[in-house]
Amino acid sequence: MVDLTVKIGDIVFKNPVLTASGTFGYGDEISSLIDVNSLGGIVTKTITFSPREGNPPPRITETTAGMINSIGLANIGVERFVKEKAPIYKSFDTRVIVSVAGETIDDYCRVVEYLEKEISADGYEINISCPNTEKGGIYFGSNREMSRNVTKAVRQLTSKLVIIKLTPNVTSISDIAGAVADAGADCISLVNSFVGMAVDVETRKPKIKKIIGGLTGPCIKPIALAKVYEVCSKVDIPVIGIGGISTGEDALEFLITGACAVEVGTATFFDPKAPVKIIEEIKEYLNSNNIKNVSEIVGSLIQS
Amino acid sequence: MVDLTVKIGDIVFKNPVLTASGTFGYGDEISSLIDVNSLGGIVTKTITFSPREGNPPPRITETTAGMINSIGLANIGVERFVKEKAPIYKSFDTRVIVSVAGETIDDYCRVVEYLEKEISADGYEINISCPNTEKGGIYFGSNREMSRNVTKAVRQLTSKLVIIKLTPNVTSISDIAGAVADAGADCISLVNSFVGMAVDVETRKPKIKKIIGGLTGPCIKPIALAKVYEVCSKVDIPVIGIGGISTGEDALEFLITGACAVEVGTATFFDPKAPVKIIEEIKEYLNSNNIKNVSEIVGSLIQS
Amino acid sequence: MRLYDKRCEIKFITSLSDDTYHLGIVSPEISESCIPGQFLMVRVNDDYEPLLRRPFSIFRTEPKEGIVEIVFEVVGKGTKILSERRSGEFLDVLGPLGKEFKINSKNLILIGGGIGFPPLFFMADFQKSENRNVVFYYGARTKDGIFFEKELGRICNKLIITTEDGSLGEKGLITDVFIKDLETGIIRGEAEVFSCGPTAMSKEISSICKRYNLKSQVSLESVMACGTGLCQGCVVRVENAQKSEYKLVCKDGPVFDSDIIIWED
Amino acid sequence: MRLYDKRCEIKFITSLSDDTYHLGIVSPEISESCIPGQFLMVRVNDDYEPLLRRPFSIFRTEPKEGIVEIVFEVVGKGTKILSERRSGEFLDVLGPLGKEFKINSKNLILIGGGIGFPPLFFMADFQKSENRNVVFYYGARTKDGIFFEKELGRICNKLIITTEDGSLGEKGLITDVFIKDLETGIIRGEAEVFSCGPTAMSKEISSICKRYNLKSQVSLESVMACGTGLCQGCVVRVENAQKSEYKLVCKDGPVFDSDIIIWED
Ligand SMILES: Cc1cc2nc3c(=O)[nH]c(=O)nc-3n(C[C@H](O)[C@H](O)[C@H](O)COP(=O)(O)OP(=O)(O)OC[C@H]3O[C@@H](n4cnc5c(N)ncnc54)[C@H](O)[C@@H]3O)c2cc1C
Ligand SMILES: Cc1cc2nc3c(=O)[nH]c(=O)nc-3n(C[C@H](O)[C@H](O)[C@H](O)COP(=O)(O)OP(=O)(O)OC[C@H]3O[C@@H](n4cnc5c(N)ncnc54)[C@H](O)[C@@H]3O)c2cc1C
Ligand SMILES: Cc1cc2nc3c(=O)[nH]c(=O)nc-3n(C[C@H](O)[C@H](O)[C@H](O)COP(=O)(O)O)c2cc1C
Ligand SMILES: Cc1cc2nc3c(=O)[nH]c(=O)nc-3n(C[C@H](O)[C@H](O)[C@H](O)COP(=O)(O)O)c2cc1C
Ligand code: FES
Ligand code: FES
Repeated sequence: MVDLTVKIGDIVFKNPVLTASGTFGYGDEISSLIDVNSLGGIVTKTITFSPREGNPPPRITETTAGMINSIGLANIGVERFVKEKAPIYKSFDTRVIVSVAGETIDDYCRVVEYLEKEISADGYEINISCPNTEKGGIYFGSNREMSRNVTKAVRQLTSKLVIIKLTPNVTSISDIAGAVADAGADCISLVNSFVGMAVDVETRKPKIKKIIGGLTGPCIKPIALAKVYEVCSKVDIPVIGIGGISTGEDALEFLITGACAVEVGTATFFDPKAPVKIIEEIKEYLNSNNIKNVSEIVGSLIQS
Repeated sequence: MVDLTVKIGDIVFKNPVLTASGTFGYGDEISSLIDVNSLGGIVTKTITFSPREGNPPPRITETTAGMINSIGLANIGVERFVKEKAPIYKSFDTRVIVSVAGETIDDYCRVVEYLEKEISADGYEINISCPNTEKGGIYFGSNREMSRNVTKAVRQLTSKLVIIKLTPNVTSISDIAGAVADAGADCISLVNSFVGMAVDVETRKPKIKKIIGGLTGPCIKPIALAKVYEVCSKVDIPVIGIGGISTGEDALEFLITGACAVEVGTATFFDPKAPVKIIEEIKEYLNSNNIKNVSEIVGSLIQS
Repeated sequence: MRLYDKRCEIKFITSLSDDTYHLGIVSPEISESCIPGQFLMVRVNDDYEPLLRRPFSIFRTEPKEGIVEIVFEVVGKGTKILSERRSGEFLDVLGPLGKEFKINSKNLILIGGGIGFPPLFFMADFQKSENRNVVFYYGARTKDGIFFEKELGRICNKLIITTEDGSLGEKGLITDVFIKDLETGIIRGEAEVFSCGPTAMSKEISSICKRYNLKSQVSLESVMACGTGLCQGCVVRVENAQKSEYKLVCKDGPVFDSDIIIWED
Repeated sequence: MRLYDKRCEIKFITSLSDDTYHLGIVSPEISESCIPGQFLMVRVNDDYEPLLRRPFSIFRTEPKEGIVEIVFEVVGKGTKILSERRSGEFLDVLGPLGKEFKINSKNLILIGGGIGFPPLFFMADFQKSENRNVVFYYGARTKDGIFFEKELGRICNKLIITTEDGSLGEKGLITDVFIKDLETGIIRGEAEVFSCGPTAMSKEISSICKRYNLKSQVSLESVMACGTGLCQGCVVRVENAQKSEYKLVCKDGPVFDSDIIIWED
């Protein structure tokens, strides 16, 4: 039997495969299709203090081996989240990470405080990287000082796992990652989506109402992997890899490069069982390579 | 008859389609396949002062709808370029832009000075964005001051067209573009390749010897287009769009978004006639939409 | 309701016209459980091009043989690839998805425009043994866009075909013919309208129904990434009891009471 | 030499074994002008997956019918897709590319390992009327990896088949059998060696030839993006007259004098 467990901070995940925020709803949407309890964990849709209805449609468009979204952090707000969604998690036998965002540092803190009081999640993923909001999001994650300050503020409110989710749309992601690590983050997850755009040449209109959106899916994998490589080379806290992961082989590329876990996003849309298949494929790889423990391959890249 | 000509600075291009640096050699490699004189122009492989043998292999690997290269600016150096390649251009009835790079500002200047003395190119594309060299390249293009200084230095040496080629691997490409425009560039071309990586999970080695390389091809198109949109919205000098352009429709997306011309790169590898087909397809589009002049569609994006 | 995501065999794929195809897949579970108005998300190949599944309304089922059928038109890359698949091959099919048409009346008016007819065919077929009065308006540009005319004639009390060029049935837009029938009093007031077609048609039908005080439900289209409520991409604005909000076409729809829809553009 | 990039009809595609295929395409221009050692870049479909064309050595030509043939093994995505294409369909084919084998002697030793045999087959076939003495070493893992044995027997003066499991011909590695023959003096000194196969084999053959003072040429493989010298991606290091430099496999090769190759790893 191979050992798939990974530990981040004090939290043990039964395997290194989580679902990515905003691509698995609140966790209960497709429970008749896949057994959430087989997952390493789920990251919820990003929660803000007040409900957000999100951006006007069209919100999504397909691109070559990818898609652009402009959801705009549509979510039910922390109050309804606590009332309607959190109770479901009591029956989950998997790790639940709540994704959190806001427009100001205070906003982020209010959500975390509320959650700390009301529910017992395993940790928070602090989304400072959404490209689809006018304030907060990517504007925090592109700035070293802001990233540091949000991290510090949230850190003071909780002893639970604090994961900071970074944007790849920056000159030096390791610079931001370093600041966030110094400020007390337990872990860094990357990448969020890339700023992208598509035009309908017949109507000459952008295919997304808000003109630009976030590019995700297989097309971004090589860039995401390079970002993970950069951060793993320069920063000492654990990294969760995200970006285009659709197969066990994709996940293994990230683990070998240094990520201790991965999140699966867009793949779940076109293949709802992708997260579960990925776990199986990692297991097969370890078995056929006679590796007992998944942690043995983390960062095992041969750089000759 | 539709009018495909575009003017950048004082130079008239017979149509808005050029070949991208490093993807069309020195311009004579496949002249038995496509008529270079049908092109708007060619941009040569990047020339450095001294010859460079480039990076160790493997230098290329395929990814989903894209490829990673780590050529490392292999080139014959400016002296041999002037002797062996430049004479060919005298028989070309198309615009020839010489791509130039160096490790220091002096390096860039030495190449331009040499070319100014020896040949009469239509202009220079200053490559401050190559991700595959240890010095110069992307390290210049990621820094506002360096970008400004290189531009200023080159500007002083020539009255020919100065195009500055930018890297997308930055937080704010319009910030760099603005600095470069202020420093006297005639035009900005973007994007160069994205830093990317791929791992062979069986050998656990990077698929590129130097670990990271430059991602190009259809997969990067939506990000490149968003960068062009950003720069066109904020900077006043002409922009040449580059990134994943493989069809007339792709080229039109860039033109509508605001680029006054495009460069075709990776597409030429899998479809050597792509640049010529793209010109035909633009022509057809203009015809069927009753547009007389290609410049009418430049920046015609409907942002309602 | 249970959802299934299975690799299903293609039982048959036949072309109905130059660009319209009839596809039957083997899925006993979906075949047994789906109801009119629901749809499937079909992965047209195993590639990343196209990346996303494509939504198709269920057209008919043969529960005894475990077959689910769709009718689709080739409009782009995904439907082109789907049209080239062959019987015996396998497709990933997710379903049944979405909310069904809800019948509250004895008199049903079904209005299908172009490739919007499949869910209404399913509805007519599904309730044919229930002794309701079903009038089916079926419009297309030309007679080459009209399919399953005979079957429809059999299962509906009345079938009114309209074509824009008059090559079959009444000449004109389906909406014009519908209005004319309303004005001449052919349709009785207590009927309920169910429609599916191009957005312009759906919008027009909805406003006609409002004018004539007819209850109506409409099946909407939207670009979809997931079909299951995960992505929040497929929203439509609705206004209900003064409250304006976005609803998911995939989960809260695709069938909506048409008087709550805020038609944009 | 002129280069052609045409959409060519697939004349035939037949499977030679579980994973090896024989493909004939219609291209009178290439068929007429290509020579042994040259290759084609084939776009396996019109998609972006895979993105790049795949290089294949020319295996044979039928200039009278305007046909060019390759033999390929399914090893990944691109070759899998190619193996599923059908006769009558069209492929974008670029060629002829690269430098040929250069014959300077009357005695030729051709050594083909596995799927490296096609360019050597072409060479044997191409010069069969020229009254040279051709010995062909053809090695594979098992007898299922040996193709066109009869034809080879006919066009070569001597055909030595080796399989690792001994299921056909001599048992052992092709390199071991070759060495043995050199040691037992079967091969005369003034012969010239031409080889193509897995890198490990080519390297070994090259060092054997050096040891026995035999001139040898080798056809190399490399990942290729363009095949035409545009991308500078396919380099191999060579050392010639003290000068160490990179050469392009696609343009300066794929055939090289093996004593200038710097074998890496
Ligand atoms: C709930 C639902 C049920 C549907 N039922 C059917 C059906 O029974 N039969 C049928 O033929 N079609 C149906 N459609 C439409 C079908 O999903 C699209 O035609 C298909 O996804 C187009 O895919 P493509 O790759 O061929 O086109 P693309 O290459 O993706 O696009 C080609 C053109 O079609 C437009 N388009 C793409 N997707 C949609 C969409 N979802 N809605 C509207 N326009 C779109 C694009 O804007 C573009 O102009 C349904 C759609 C929905 C949402
Ligand atoms: C000049 C030349 C001539 C060739 N002639 C023939 C021939 O006649 N018949 C034949 O079957 N094959 C030939 N090849 C090899 C053939 O090009 C590859 O097998 C093919 O490109 C693999 O494509 P794929 O998409 O199936 O594999 P991929 O999915 O791209 O890769 C699958 C595996 O094959 C390896 N691989 C991929 N491309 C190459 C390559 N170019 N060289 C070595 N390993 C590779 C990869 O590293 C990977 O492990 C030749 C290659 C060259 C350079
Ligand atoms: C439709 C959609 C909605 C998303 N919403 C969120 C979100 O609410 N919060 C967040 O942190 N990331 C969000 N993301 C980003 C994903 O979590 C992930 O970082 C990104 O999609 C890259 O991974 P992928 O290529 O596997 O999809 C969203 C992505 C998509 C496609
Ligand atoms: C193999 C290869 C070599 C390249 N060499 C250069 C170069 O020498 N100088 C340069 O400015 N850009 C170089 N580029 C970048 C291209 O000019 C272009 O900016 C990039 O490929 C994006 O366009 P594409 O997606 O159409 O290929 C190279 C790209 C490739 C793929
Ligand atoms: S299509 Fe994803 S939520 Fe509706
Ligand atoms: S394959 Fe492009 S230069 Fe050889």
